Amino acid sequence: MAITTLREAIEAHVHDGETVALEGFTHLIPFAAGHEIIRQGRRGLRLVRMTPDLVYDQMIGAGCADRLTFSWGGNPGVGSAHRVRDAIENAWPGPLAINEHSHAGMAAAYVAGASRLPFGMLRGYLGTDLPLVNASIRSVTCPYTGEQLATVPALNPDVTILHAQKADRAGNVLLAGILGAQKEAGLAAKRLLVTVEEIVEDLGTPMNGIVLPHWVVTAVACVPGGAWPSYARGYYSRDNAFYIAWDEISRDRTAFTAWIDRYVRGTADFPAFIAALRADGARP
Amino acid sequence: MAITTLREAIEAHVHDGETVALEGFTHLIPFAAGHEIIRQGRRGLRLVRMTPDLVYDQMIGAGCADRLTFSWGGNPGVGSAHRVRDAIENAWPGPLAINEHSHAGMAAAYVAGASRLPFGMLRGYLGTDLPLVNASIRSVTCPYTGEQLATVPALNPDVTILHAQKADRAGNVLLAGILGAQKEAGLAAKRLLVTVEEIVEDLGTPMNGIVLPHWVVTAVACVPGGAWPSYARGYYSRDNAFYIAWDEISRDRTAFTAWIDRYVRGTADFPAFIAALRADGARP
Amino acid sequence: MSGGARPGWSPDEMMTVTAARMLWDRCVCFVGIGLPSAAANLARLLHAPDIVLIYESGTIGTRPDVLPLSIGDGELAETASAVVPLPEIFAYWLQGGRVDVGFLGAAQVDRYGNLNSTVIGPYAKPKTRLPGAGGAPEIAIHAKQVFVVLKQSPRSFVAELGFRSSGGFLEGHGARARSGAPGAGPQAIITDYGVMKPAEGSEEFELVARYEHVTVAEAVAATGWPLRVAASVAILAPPQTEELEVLRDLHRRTREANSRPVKLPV
Amino acid sequence: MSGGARPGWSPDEMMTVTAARMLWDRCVCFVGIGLPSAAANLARLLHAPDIVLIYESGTIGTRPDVLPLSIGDGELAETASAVVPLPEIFAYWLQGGRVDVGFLGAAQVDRYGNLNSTVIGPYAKPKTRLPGAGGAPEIAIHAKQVFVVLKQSPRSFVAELGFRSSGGFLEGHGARARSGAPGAGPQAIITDYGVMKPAEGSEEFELVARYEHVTVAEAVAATGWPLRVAASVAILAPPQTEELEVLRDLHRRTREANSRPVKLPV
Repeated sequence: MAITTLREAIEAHVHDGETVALEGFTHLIPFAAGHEIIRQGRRGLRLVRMTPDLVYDQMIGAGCADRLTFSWGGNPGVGSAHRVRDAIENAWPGPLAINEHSHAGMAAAYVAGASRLPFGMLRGYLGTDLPLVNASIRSVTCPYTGEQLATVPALNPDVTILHAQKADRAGNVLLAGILGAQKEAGLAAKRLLVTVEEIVEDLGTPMNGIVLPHWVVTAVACVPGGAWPSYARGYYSRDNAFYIAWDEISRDRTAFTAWIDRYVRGTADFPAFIAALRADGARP
Repeated sequence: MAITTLREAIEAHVHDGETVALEGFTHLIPFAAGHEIIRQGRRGLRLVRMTPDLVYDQMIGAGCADRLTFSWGGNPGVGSAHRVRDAIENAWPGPLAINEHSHAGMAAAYVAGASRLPFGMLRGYLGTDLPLVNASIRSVTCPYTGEQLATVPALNPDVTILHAQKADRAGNVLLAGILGAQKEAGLAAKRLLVTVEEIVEDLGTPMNGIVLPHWVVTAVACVPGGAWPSYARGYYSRDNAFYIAWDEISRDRTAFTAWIDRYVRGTADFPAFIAALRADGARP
Repeated sequence: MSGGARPGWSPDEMMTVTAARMLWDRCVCFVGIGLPSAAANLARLLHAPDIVLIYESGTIGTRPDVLPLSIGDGELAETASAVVPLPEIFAYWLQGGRVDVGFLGAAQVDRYGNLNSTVIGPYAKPKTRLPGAGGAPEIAIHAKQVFVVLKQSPRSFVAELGFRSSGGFLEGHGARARSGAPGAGPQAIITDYGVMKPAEGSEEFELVARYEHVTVAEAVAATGWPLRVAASVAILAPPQTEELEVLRDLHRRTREANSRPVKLPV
Repeated sequence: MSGGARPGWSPDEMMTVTAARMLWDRCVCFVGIGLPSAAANLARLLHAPDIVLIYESGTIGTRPDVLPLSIGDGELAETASAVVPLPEIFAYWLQGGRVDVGFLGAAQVDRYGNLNSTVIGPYAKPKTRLPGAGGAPEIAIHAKQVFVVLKQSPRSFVAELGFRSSGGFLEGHGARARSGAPGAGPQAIITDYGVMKPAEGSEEFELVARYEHVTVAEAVAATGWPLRVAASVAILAPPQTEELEVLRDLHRRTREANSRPVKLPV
């Protein structure tokens, strides 16, 4: 475990062509890390994420990825993830292969990955066409009842990136609130990067609190606000207004690219990104 | 969910011949419930528990069970569970069929039970003789890699009984500390009985705290001290001295039966049990 | 024209109220974002104060004061009786058979209550790529029953789905039961024209109730397959004043919360 | 006669010190109750302050001040960096390949490091029924390496196990690797006579080190199979003053804690 800058963490641990999962189910989405991947111009990533959300809309629109494993790809409560759609429908800015699951299937795949089992199992996908378009959805026969159960191959990303509330100086990470499949995605990965709101002397972990111990964490970077426009419980709320505003920004290729160029590629780091938004009066 | 007395809960929900799991891994072992089952003279129970511990030593020695599913059956840190041994070695007080697993196998079986899957899967039992003596340990072939993985049939007890720190008046139950496979055993069961240290107005559940919501709980009984001689974090410590003393009490059939007759069968309920121990100076 | 366009209330309000009325106190409801979430919370604020709401983000028994925009808004966690990891929600709670009612929306439904929320046009060369199935396939399998909420038109109520994202009665006539799905499947489709229920035997959805201001002929015309009509079609009571007031108040609070600017965090 | 009976220290102390020395700082150690727990905590108090101790009860990174009597004493939870459900410990942490060293005891071991903790005599008609395997079968499979700690005698170091509770090198000669077990298997058996390690190729355990006061002949005599002896047998340093002081202090604190009467809770 190393405490480092986000730039150094991405430089050292995220490489072109790798399988990369930025997880966080609505809560604690590692936006700052996604931006840094765009800034550093990664290409050919095989992105994995249950809900691609705005963070992958941005990364896919910016040309970082050529494959997406997912289970629901929209702007939650608003509508389409326009850049994801444009990539799938029109191969813009490049072709995007998709590996599509249900939430339950993808959760089982992460659990299998964290458990170092080769596959996950569920009573799922019954009556759906997903197995027709995703050959990795298969089945096993129960050795007791003869029932056929659906299987998904384990997900074991090269790198998982999470955002969390706190780390201590040893690199132990504490999460609280809505957890998604973050812990499983983190433990399933070969390398685990975590951005945090703050680094503290003492985590003050409550009994049975959700901790990723330092020895499963590859690097921690302190990036306050790094989950914006999603949220970090105890620090700031979800910026629902930005999610709504993103619908306009992302609908058009030119407007999207201008936004990415100005605010992401045109800034040195996440604090500069926030400062640029503020300077333009783009956000309060 | 009903808040009731322990006597009524056992009368109504635990029947001769049923599959019954009293769970709690060292912590929060439902001793008071075990005693009440002895008092009410249940017979032919198919007991399930990862670590039979003193509670099943007492129930098996008292003749409640004819089958035991388990993965480690001793007096933790002390030695043998003498009554379990005597039942297996000498069929005293009656024959006891055993269904033996490893901890990992049994945990997977409870997880499968809670998930209403017919079986659990693990990379386990490799190189052990357990599958030779337990025909329910089988295997499936991974549809991706061809690897053979061990399987265990799901555990779905008729009744699971747990002890927890608190319930509120609606019957929501809060657990904190070492959790064992309690939650899984509870959710795997057809009926779930919980004894608690106290019933409170407000559980004060911390974020991500371990809660069994009232609508999965069949009945709650308030039995302060009901985990003694195991412990309830925040209420009392494990009575290690009693665990050590039990070695003597349980070693001999006559001494054991005298103890059960005096303190369990000879008392009306758990407070009376504690009062009798105290009256005899048997415990401080 | 929408079946619900009448001065006193919107089609969405009417559908929300109708859906809310179908929920009962203490039922365990697996809630999706949008109209299902509005309906479930409306029921909670009216006749079902102890309804148990589960959102797939891992919040169990949540009681939000405003409607979440996303499935994982902070409000859901703060007011929940338990917040658990997402894999647990799907394994122990949904697949575990703990959910009484699953609420699903979609882009398209067919006569057997199968749903498409994945794609219009060929999967490999989509005309319109939709967000995808999310939690729906397993909600459709495991919830003891499913309610579908969807505005009616020949483009959404189709003879042939482009893609089956989640299963209803599959090909009907017992096909679902034979598939091994534990839940009873879709038991009602709530539209802006009325309510459809599966016919016994064929499991084909038929019109069983309509709103007062809608004719059976209009409902049939708004359906992309030859819609069967029950022998007796009930009339749904219009939204009552209290229902509309509580719903509008909920939406007003939600709009206020969503429009409240969140200060940039640094 | 035990190999370790010498005035300055007990055989248990000697084995504990030897086992502790084999652990390194920051290693992740899956700890069982008894001597392994004493050894792991002794290492933590001496040369491995940042060793990560995992107990199967779900406590990760625990730093108990006194040795737990049970695998789930409260002390373990209070001093842990995380307390997780037991199924998670076995699935994500042990099977997940996170454990460097697993410590196992047993009633019997054979020349390939296979262990019996289940039964003496026939399984169906036991002479002595032992507690059983517990966590050992999967610790033996998944830990990157396993250390076995066991007092040596012809009754415990046997030519044929009555029951194989957990696998070492199985029948030797690569059988373990062929079984698909991910971990490297038992890499040392620490006894009250010395230390055995698996020979290359055959994977049969041979004596590689002995305590100063023990002869090779005594170690061979205390083994129920014809024990092979390495070409060069090292001499283990006796317990040092600091090691014994820290260990005895730990045991003293533990005895005090265990003998402190717990008041009946009501």
